[in-house]
Amino acid sequence: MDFDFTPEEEAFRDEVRRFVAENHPGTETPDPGAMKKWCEKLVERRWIGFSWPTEVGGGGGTVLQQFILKEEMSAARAPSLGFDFMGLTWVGPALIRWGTDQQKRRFLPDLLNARSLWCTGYSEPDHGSDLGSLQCRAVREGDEYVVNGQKIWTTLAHRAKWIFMLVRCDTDSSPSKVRGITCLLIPMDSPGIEVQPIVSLTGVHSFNQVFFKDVKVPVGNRLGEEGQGWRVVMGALAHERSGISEATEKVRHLEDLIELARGSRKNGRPALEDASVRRKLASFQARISAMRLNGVRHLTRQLRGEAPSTETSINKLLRGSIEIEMSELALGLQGSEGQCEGDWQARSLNFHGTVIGGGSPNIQRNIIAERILGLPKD
Amino acid sequence: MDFDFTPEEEAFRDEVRRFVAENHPGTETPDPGAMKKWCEKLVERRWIGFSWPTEVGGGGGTVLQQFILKEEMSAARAPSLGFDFMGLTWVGPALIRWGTDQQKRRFLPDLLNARSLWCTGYSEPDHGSDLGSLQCRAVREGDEYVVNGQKIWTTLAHRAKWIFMLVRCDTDSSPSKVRGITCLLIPMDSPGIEVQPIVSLTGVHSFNQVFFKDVKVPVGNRLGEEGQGWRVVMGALAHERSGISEATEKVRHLEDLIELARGSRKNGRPALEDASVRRKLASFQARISAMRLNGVRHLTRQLRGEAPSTETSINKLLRGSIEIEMSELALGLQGSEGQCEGDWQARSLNFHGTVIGGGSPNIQRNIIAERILGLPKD
Amino acid sequence: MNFGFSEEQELLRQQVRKLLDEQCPMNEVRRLIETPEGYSRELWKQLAELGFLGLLIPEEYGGAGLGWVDQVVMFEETGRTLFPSPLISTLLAASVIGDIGSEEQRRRWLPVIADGSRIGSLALLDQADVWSTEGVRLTARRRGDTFVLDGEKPFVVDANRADLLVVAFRTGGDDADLALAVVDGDVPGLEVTPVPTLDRTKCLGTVRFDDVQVAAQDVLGAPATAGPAISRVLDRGAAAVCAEMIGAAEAALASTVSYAKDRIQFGSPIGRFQGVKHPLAEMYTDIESFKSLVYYAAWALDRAPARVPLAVSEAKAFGSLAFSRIGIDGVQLHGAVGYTEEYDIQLYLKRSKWARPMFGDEDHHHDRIASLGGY
Amino acid sequence: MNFGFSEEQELLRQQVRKLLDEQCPMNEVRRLIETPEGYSRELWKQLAELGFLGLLIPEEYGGAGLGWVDQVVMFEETGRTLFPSPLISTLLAASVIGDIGSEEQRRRWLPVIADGSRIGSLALLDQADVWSTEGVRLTARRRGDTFVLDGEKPFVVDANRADLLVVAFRTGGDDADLALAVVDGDVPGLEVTPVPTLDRTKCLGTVRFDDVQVAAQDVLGAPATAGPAISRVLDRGAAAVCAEMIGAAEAALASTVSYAKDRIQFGSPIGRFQGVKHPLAEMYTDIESFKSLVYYAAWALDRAPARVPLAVSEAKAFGSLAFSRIGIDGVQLHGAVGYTEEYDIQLYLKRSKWARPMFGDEDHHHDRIASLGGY
Repeated sequence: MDFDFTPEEEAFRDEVRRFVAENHPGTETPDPGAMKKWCEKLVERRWIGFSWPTEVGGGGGTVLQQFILKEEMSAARAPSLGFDFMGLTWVGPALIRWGTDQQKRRFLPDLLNARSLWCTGYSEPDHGSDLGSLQCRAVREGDEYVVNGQKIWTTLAHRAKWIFMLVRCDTDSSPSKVRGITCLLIPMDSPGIEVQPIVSLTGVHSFNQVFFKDVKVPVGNRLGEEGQGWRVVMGALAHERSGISEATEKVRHLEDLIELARGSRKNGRPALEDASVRRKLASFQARISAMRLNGVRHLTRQLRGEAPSTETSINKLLRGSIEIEMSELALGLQGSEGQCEGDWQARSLNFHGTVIGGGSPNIQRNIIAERILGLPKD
Repeated sequence: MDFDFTPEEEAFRDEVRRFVAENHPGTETPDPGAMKKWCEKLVERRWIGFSWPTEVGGGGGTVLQQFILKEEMSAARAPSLGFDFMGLTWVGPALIRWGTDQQKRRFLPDLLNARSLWCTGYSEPDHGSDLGSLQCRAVREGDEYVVNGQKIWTTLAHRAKWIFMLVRCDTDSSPSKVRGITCLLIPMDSPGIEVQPIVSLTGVHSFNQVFFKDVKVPVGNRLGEEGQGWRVVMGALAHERSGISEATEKVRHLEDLIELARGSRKNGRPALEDASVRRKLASFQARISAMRLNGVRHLTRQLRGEAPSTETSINKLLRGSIEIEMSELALGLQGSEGQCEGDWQARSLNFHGTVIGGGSPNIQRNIIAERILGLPKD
Repeated sequence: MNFGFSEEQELLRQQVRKLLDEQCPMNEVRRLIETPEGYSRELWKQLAELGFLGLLIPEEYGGAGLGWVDQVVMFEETGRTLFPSPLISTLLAASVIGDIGSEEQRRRWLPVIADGSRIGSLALLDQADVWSTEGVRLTARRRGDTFVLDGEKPFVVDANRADLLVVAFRTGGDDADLALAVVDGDVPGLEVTPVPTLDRTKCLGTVRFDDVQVAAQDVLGAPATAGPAISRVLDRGAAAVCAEMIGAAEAALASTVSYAKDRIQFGSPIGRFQGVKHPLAEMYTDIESFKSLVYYAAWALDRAPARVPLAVSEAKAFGSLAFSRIGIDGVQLHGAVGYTEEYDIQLYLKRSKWARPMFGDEDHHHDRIASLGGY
Repeated sequence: MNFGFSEEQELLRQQVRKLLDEQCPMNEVRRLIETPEGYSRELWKQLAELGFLGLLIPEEYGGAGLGWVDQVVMFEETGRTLFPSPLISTLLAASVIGDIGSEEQRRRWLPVIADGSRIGSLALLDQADVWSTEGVRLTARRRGDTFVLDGEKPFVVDANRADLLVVAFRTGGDDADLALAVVDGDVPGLEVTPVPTLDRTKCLGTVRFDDVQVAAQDVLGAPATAGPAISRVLDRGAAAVCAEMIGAAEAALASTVSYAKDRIQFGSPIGRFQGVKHPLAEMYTDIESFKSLVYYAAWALDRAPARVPLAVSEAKAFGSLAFSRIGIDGVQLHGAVGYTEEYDIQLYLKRSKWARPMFGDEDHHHDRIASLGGY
């Protein structure tokens, strides 16, 4: 058991801090020009794709360096590490592991140089939480696949250049299997693709429905073999879900919340003198620490080459309740102001997206109860 | 909508108050001698079996008088209205509705004169919450039934003189039906009955297992017809579960809890100055008021001759969470003293019996979800 | 003792429900909140014609002379459909005039409120979220026979559409010097700045007074009556909000139940799973209990004034917590679609966030319950 | 950075588990708590011989010279089986002697603790539930070279079986005048009144001092070192209780999971229903998170003293809430049998009620987190 960092790791932390001090554009969400500059600086350091091997042009950072990088960036409220979140999280790692040399040459440089924008086609209507039963079909015709079907909750599909797409290739009639699932890389300007926006409860357009009608995809755009799609996706997933960045994000929200409390009054007295407010804040702090430490356990497994365990489901559950309670406290502190538009108000609505995304709390509870505790399936 | 009582009802309330002032033995749990005296006074007034019709010797009290009687008794922390809770709650009403003249003559006087002690045989091992699938069998042989089987959670079986017993009479092999269920009245000293104690987590013996081996019961001891047992029991149930006495009991526990808080300190200050303590107490108060008012709705349905609705399940759910949270607050206020033996400590363990008795919270939730909201059965 | 609605009240409920279902279904609500006014003047007129704006106004002033229990029935229905309108504000303004206004003042304002030609609102607190007379700080200067107001009242509901505002201010240092007056919405020096709301079926504005003159004849009530009147109307406001919360919470539950029956996942309607079914049962439990508390408070408003403060606080404390949970759980049980603009459940979530602080949140009312209980 | 136990630590866990499973299974626990002593002296000796009583005691004083992470491993196992013994008390008493005792004092007491011949405990607070030096009020009189104690320490764990007590008292008005001394369990004037406990695997007593004399050589540490030592041992105590809570919570979960798999109702194991499955998943989530916090606190005790107070408070606050819920839900999910003396789950419920206030409950530690965080 050791929660210290090596002197080398601490030195790297200092390097990140210096970098941030010099290059932070002053806001987490800079305008496109400033964001471009920020990304160029990151590209120089190879901090985009930092944990990817140097052979493919990545930064060759260790798991812990990656952890330090993310934690410091988040703590400093720096803009994100590039803007192609889906590409860097899902597509890059999958390409490195499963891609042909040609695919790597074609896609990785854009990813590493912050010139890409990917979306991912997983969820489908009626199968939101049940990936194994997806229906979108690809039929091989000569050197092409012909894709028909529909995806939903596709983040940024209206802006992405490519989609990292799961389809079903098998002709087997029983659909509830992961065996036939295949991964295709499809340009979003392919004929036959239609994108329809889904507007969120705060009026923001980030999700989409994507319709595929006889979309032709060259066989060379298949990532991995036919039927391997599930493994292609899951391998990438495992390595990007320590939950530490979520914990760091919550640390910042807690700081904001404490500031809000500092400026609020409750029952005619400063809100921070109210025992229930203080204890709620402290309870968030303890739970966020638990999230962070659960993430560190996940890292340790990675370092030891062990399979990831349930830390992800655990942290998603912790996070869900923290999000709800923090929002309720924030709006409670705001009182009438909470009825108006504002950051906390938007957050109190928006978290529903993050809580549900990647499996609702009930799905996480089923995973834990069935896979870990061995309870019978429902 | 009217929450007032008539002048006559208020006069009756005064009568109850005067009675209590004159006759209260000074404790809720008097010794047998004092309890006997208390019961004699109640019998004089016909307040045992108060709501039963005068034709059978009951008090002929109205629903609202009964409500007032119970509420005032509870508020004054008077001893219970007689000690044969099961007999008065279940057996008497069932006898009045379904009993033969002979049965009424035989059993009702003892009930009304506080000379009876009944237990009820409903639950069986493996069918705690699922009454319809009970297994205890009665086979007719001439003028007798021969009963074989087992009951569990039988309160006071080790002291009761009679058991109000549900058995299965049908020879139909499919067991999951209420059709074959029949009600028998069986003396506890019948040959073939064996009582085994179940000790509670606080070391108290109140529950039992009761084994029946070839117990012979005259056919004249059947209440209602063969196969009517379910209706015999349910009819009685409906009229005794407004939940108002539970609410009144909780009012008294809340008074105790406020007193406890008044004498406790939290973080070096009087506990009642602690915002979270005060708000928890207030939240109990609001929820207890809701329980009481839900009970009043139940009463109104009774007065209007409507079928009872879900007030019982609702109040059981409310009560469960109130019990848990009150116990947690009480022990929290006690601090180290909460680690020792004491009233609140025992209550914090004992409520598990009342919360589970008559259907666990999950069963109540199923009832509401399926019967009221129309959701599919699991 | 009778916990139930009369036949007349059930009839009233059906009438209001029919009207709203026909004239203001959810797509109309969604359309209206995009308009500058945010509500339908025609429908307002229609409500007036049907007598629904003056339920609580005595018959001699053009109203129906009914009570709070009746009014609660109506609010349950307007809450159910998230009906956008200045109904609560107008009714509360009228209730203050009816409460302490002179005969002349009542004759002047109540009939024009009941017939729908005047919309009213309350501008009581300038100290936000202090839901008592302590929240009134604005102090008037005297200029001859008139009072002059300079200051600001934040978070005034329906400020932008009110023809008349019942304004609270102080004329001295004591609570006896509290005053209430009716101020015209377009009086010189009064400026309303609308504030964008999360729940767009409701409107808020900041009211700024810049040398606004209040004539003596517009001041309500005898001296020293304003303070108690403010306390009373705050309780009435909380009760009104509670009644709308009941309807909204029931609609949120109904919508979620219906989704749980229709949505198939892993081969079953999700409503089969206890993970969905049990939270729905809890919602039902909370709503039914909340109803009990609110109906009792409404009865107390009509018949037992001494019991009002506690009854209202118990209802609002319970309901603020319960409806907040219902909003959140409702959205969550809808899964991903709960997060979309398209489904109605999010509108109920937003309503829950509106209702919680309105006339005091659960902390405020729990604190008040404790104080009233002497602990 | 390495979040995991070493092979040696895993081996230690296996050894302790094997010993307890063989020598002190639950029926033996139930037997022991009915005996006057409440624990097994033979097993205590055996623990000593295997070196388990001196894990934290340096090798030169007869211990194993290990750290808190190792100790936590052992406590997880004693918690799992609700092992009744004065282990935590003895270890904490030794830790104070090791912390500020002189070389001579260490030589005198640590070896006899490690070899099992002396049982120790702490008698720090006379102000119950004030878990800081403020809770120490007992003031000693001076008589020549000795201090004289008159007063009472309530809720002293294992008071009735301790051979030596580490007693806190004051010699003046400042915190610098706080003192700690080792007092013999059978010194004249010291009287222990046992107090019946809810969790009978644990013992409590009131210690009464009636003209008890403390020799100068029994006073621990240089002047002004006692206050900080008290603060440190309170944190260590909380960590020790937390470690036992992990084991107990895991056992409660395991017992409930196993019941849920075996118990058939409505034709299925009840563990199939989400109403049972989901609370079990929440228990698991809480336990795993609690472990993370406790392991970190244990590491901090070994390696990063400045991080101890916050780490311990986060762990104890989280664990007090989580374990309380686990105890209650565990009993409830057992249905009616959870209420019986026969099933073990009730013993874990009682342990949760023991553990919650011990060294500060969730409110205390949340308040402390807030203070440490400057809010």
